[in-house]
Amino acid sequence: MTAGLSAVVAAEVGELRLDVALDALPGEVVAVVGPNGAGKSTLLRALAGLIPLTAGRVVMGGTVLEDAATGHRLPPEQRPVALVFQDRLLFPHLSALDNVAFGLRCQGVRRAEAGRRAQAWLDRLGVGHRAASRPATLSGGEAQRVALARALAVEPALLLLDEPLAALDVEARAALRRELRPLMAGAGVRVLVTHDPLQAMILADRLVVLEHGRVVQHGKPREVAERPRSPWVAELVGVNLLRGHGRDDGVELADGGWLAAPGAGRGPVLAVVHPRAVAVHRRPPEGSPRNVWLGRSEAVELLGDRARVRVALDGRPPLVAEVTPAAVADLALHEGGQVWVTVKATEVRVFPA
Amino acid sequence: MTAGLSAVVAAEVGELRLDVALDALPGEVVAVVGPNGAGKSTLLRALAGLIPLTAGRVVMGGTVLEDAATGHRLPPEQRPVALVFQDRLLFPHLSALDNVAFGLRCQGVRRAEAGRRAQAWLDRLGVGHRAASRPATLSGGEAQRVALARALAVEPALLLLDEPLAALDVEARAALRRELRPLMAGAGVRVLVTHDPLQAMILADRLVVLEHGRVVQHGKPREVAERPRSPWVAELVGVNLLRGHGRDDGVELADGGWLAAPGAGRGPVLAVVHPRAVAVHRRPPEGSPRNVWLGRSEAVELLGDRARVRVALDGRPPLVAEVTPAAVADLALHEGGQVWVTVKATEVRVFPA
Amino acid sequence: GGEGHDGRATRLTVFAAASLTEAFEVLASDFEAAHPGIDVDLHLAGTPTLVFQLQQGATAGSLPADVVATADDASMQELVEAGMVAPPVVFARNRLAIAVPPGNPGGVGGVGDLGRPGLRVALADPAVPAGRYTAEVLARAGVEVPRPSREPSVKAVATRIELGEADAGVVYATDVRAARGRLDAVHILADDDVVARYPMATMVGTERPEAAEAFVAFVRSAPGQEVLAGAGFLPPAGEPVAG
Amino acid sequence: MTPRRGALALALALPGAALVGLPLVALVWKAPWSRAIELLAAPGALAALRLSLVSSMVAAALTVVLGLPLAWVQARVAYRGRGLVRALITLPVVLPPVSGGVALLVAFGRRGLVGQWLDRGLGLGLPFTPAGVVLAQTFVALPFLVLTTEAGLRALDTRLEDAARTLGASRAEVFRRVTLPLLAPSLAAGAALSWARALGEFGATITFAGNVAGRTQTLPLAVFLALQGDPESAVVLSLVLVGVSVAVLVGLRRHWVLGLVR
Amino acid sequence: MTPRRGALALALALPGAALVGLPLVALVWKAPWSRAIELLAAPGALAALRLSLVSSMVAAALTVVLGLPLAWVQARVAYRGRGLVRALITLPVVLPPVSGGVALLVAFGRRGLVGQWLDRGLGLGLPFTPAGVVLAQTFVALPFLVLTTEAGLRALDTRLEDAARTLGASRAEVFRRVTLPLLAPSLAAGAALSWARALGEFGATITFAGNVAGRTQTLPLAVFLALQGDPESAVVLSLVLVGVSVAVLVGLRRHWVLGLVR
Ligand SMILES: Nc1ncnc2c1ncn2[C@@H]1O[C@H](COP(=O)(O)OP(=O)(O)OP(=O)(O)O)[C@@H](O)[C@H]1O
Ligand SMILES: Nc1ncnc2c1ncn2[C@@H]1O[C@H](COP(=O)(O)OP(=O)(O)OP(=O)(O)O)[C@@H](O)[C@H]1O
Ligand SMILES: [Mg+2]
Ligand SMILES: [Mg+2]
Repeated sequence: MTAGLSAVVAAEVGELRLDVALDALPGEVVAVVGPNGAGKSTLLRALAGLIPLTAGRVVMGGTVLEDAATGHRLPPEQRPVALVFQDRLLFPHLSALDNVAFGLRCQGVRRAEAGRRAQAWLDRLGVGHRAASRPATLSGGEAQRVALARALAVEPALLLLDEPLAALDVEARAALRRELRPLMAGAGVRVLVTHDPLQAMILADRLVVLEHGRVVQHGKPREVAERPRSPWVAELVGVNLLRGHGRDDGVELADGGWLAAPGAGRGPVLAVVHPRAVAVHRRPPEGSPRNVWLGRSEAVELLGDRARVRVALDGRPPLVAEVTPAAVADLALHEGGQVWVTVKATEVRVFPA
Repeated sequence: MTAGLSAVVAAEVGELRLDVALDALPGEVVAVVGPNGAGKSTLLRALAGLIPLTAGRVVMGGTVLEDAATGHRLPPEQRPVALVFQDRLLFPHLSALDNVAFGLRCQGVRRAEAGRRAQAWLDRLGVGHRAASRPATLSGGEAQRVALARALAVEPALLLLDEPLAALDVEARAALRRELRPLMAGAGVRVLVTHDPLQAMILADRLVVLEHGRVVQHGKPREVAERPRSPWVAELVGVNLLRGHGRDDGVELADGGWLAAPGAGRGPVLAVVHPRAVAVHRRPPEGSPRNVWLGRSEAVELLGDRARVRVALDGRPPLVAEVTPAAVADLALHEGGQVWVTVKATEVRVFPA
Repeated sequence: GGEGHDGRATRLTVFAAASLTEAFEVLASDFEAAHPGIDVDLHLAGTPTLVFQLQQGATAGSLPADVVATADDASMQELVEAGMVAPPVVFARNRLAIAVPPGNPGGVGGVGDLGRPGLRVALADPAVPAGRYTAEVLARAGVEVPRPSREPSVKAVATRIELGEADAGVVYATDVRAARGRLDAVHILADDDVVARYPMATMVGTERPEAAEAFVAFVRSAPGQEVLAGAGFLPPAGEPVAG
Repeated sequence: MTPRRGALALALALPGAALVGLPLVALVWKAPWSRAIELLAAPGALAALRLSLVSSMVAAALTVVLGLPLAWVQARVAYRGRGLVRALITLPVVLPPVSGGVALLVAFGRRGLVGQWLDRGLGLGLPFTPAGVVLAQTFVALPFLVLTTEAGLRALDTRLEDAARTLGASRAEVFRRVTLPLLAPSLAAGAALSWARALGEFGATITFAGNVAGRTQTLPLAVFLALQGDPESAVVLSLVLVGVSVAVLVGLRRHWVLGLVR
Repeated sequence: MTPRRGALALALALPGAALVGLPLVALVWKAPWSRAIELLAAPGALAALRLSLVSSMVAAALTVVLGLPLAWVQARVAYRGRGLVRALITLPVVLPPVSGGVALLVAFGRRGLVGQWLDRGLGLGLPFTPAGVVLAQTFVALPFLVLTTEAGLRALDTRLEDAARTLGASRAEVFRRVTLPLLAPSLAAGAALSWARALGEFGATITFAGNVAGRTQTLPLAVFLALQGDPESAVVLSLVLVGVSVAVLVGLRRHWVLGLVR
């Protein structure tokens, strides 16, 4: 058995059937992303030993934490695991400091020493001045930091983070993004659930995409971003995803229509179109773009020096185009109405579905 | 008294002294941003009537909700206000549907009708299938949607949203971002607390930046982004902010050093440098850039097709530079070590502090 | 019951000591049968409770006491001194007995044995009438019981012996009879015997003096005495009532 | 729930269960069941049972009505001397029941502190009436409801009440729709305890309300009288009391707790 | 807290407070204070007070030790018949105290179901011993602790216990460091109630443990006997009981609750 995490997790809660395989080398960060209710938190709870596996096996650092086949099952407190809960779950009867010292005290560290180390963690996370406060008097972000400190303080081999940065302000988020790797240094494995694509892309060595309790895609963040395998992943990485059948020089789209794309191959394929490759026009475009559709400009988002326009197409998923704010004004895209979108055939990436 | 919101709020909780003025026209969305513990949630609680004002006055749609001077104070239930709590605070003993129907029932809507309308809101927020579930069995994002639905269902004139999208997945977040305006349609005022700069920029008509219980900056998002008045705001909008004293052709920086910038004016000024205007070199740059500093490359973040490098400068706040991923590789910026940064004088924006 | 002159039954309220329960329940129904138009309400509680309640004003109003029967003279004397009752009459007497569990496992032969070390003895507390009588018996016999359990009522003494927790105790003869074989009695020498007296009286200011007098008279009449004798009580004069 | 955990829990819970269970088993074992029907058929027994059930239910309802506001004030209003008041509320538990009855007589008796006004002004005599039974039972049972409910209120997250108010719920609606349902477990426990206490109440009742068959004689008083003559029948009557309370607790609890929570 | 709200709350809480308060005031008012010293100086009184304090404290501690696991099982282990067991646990409250004493005798007495083995095998006779007093008091007080604590446990967020376990706390540590402190308000209420019940206990004690002066005569027994002869002295002794319990509740509660929460 090698070091690192090797888990096959099957579990059931309510109507959810979770069935996930997850591997990580020592020192790696795995980001788990997916829609609400996909089972991400449930997966972390199963890894921590809070819900039993119905099948599968979890091995961490050469130790079998749980094996449904043999019935072997380490209780949560004997696993080298810490979990930062989505709801934080700070102990309401303890001060921030005592919350952080809790795990250390359970490990047998003496009161004074545990307090000292807890204070150091609080300082490191920027809430040292709130050490004496009860959780009820902490702000959302302060509580989140204390929860992080509490989990980090036990220096677990497997750290499970359920949206640890959601309530943090941008500054703290950026700081933690920078520091999370050093904070989490060592041979340990970190599993991070997040809804922030940036976090996932920046922090993760591996990305696992869960939907309906199953892995729909996994791999390096860059690979996933380049070859999204589901509309949700495409939305996550901010590209357009079209599904269809390869016909060598184009794709016969599943929702009807044709997408010219040289070298599309044959068989079921996915086509990725970056929003930058989509152009928007008020009049029928001249020249020779081969992919031209008529649609309706639906929504415009300004993102600093770029703007994204969502164009609804008849009976097909909408296409997102990236244009300049100036273009938004020139074309009066705000006002909705008919537009033509064009996609340069050379900028379509096609890969087998 | 005009329509819209006009509030001056002074309140105290723990060590925080909140002192904020906030105005909004009917139909406007005000985003309140600021560091953790700045007092954002406290502000919303005060507006909702959950904590008393020590001074000030809140007027909404021509009605005085509270006036500390006269002692007049409408109780929370008589205010045309709904609050989406940061911790959601769903009623654990009620199903998702009954949670959403709660406010309607309190308004005297009959059971069946309230249930129908609640179901419609749940559907609209994508959790219609979870209507019968108790909050304890909802996922984080599902709970967040129910909390949103609960507040929206009472169709309040003043809607207070404390990080309503934090737990939502990217798809839902984008969908809500698109739909929040129509969802919140009407003459009402919405106050939105968020840590997501994108949300703030996209959704808000006005941005109010709180720090330590006080407004440090307010205005249109674009204005704030262009002229950040505090390091925190600069971090929010992703630019470098330098403080100093204008000397016509440059700024004498508060932390020491000189920043060449033609037309810097005179007196206390703030200088904004976009990361794109910062270049990074492994060797002392040739040519004639007038702003050259020696520093140490600290951290690199890859953001898709861009990369941001943080360069620590001696005794001064670090500068963030935006470079291409290729440059990161070429310059081996990942490895840290000494670098030179240059800032084009013509790309420095200076304005009075 | 039946119809009184105003068309409703006359309700006669009798406060009686709890130890009289069984006898008075029969007496009340016999009396009702003999006097159509009068309903008897029995209030049964410990004698001290009765006295306290009467002192606290249970003499008129929602439930006026018309007749009171106590288990000892001393309590009745308190009421007499307070001017609350008419001169009382004794309507029954009782005799003490040593009760032992069936088969007499403690081998108790008489009062003298109660002082034997190692024997578990339950006695009524001197605060209650039976306790006072018991103390008198023991004093006359010159017996001192080491560490007795001072029970709050003579019935508690009986219960304790029935359950085998105590080897012997002093109770009324009526208690041994009521136990229906679950207790055996050891004869107490006549010299040592003390006779308990049960007085009853009508309340001063009762709104139903005739009915009250009638009830007292009924208890003292032959049929009434027969009922009391059936429960093991001795007649007031000391000799059995003619049948 | 692993089997090991279940076994350990059971082992720990056993001594307590035995302490309560063994005497009951013993009582059932010793009871003269052959005479049970005869005893129950006795005219007084059923009347006493009926009075006991009705009066204890009314008393339990009263403890809720009177005790809930008291608990609320104790849990939510910070005032000087709150600890003292809490201790004083406990007193009817400490007071030997007979003394409790004496205290009630001194207060509400016809010559009592308040009772004389009730009596003269309103013609309202409480002693020796079924109302007096209810009063005595409420008096001894109230502390159980108040203390249990107060503890429940303290454990409640008041932010949920805030949330309800922002949604337009008045104080009364908040109480009814949020506080009460969340309080249900504690309130149910408190009400069950106070009902049981009222049902079993003896000393204060006999002292304050008297022991008149068909009028103020509750089942515990009947047990007391039975004990005077025939201890065996007392055991049977006690078991009747036990059986009734089990039936009511098992039956009601389900309905009532669900009713509150709905 | 607006003044209006305070006034309303007070108004609602008043009837309950009056029900408990008036009898106590009346008792204090009627008490023959001039004879108080004489009564307290009586040889039995102080011994009875001492025994009452010690036995009720031991009994309260026992209810916690025996009742906590029972409450935990009831709150956390789902098994068939749990509702029935809950109802059965309530029974010592319903059982008239004297019947409770009889039940204890039948179970733990010299010829009792279990008692005969204790007696013969271990020479352990419980009746007529201070241990018997404690047993009787524990028996009647246990339900108050169990039901109150069970309700507290049900209201507790078990996810906090999960969180503690992921931080390496064993079950025992979770219980001590998380469950117990969060349970403190309910546990304190339950313990206070059961202590008070034990302190005031009369019927079961006198029936099971007897009334041996200096050995098993607790203050309530002294009160009862005093009441037989001299109701006035009974009032004074009752007030002593009341005063002691107030002092202990006010004094202990602070220390103890804080001790648990710390
Ligand atoms: N105890 C439970 N009983 C019933 N259903 C449950 C329970 N716990 C979770 N679920 C359901 O299982 C699904 C997965 O929940 P989970 O919390 O793992 O989602 P998630 O991926 O973390 O979502 P989110 O991004 O919203 O936090 C949800 O639909 C949820 O409602
Ligand atoms: N009841 C209280 N007692 C003491 N201090 C409090 C209390 N409530 C809030 N505070 C403090 O007031 C400050 C402001 O809290 P608030 O919740 O308003 O912050 P916030 O701006 O919403 O922060 P975040 O972004 O982290 O949610 C914090 O430092 C918090 O610890
Ligand atoms: Mg989740
Ligand atoms: Mg906040």
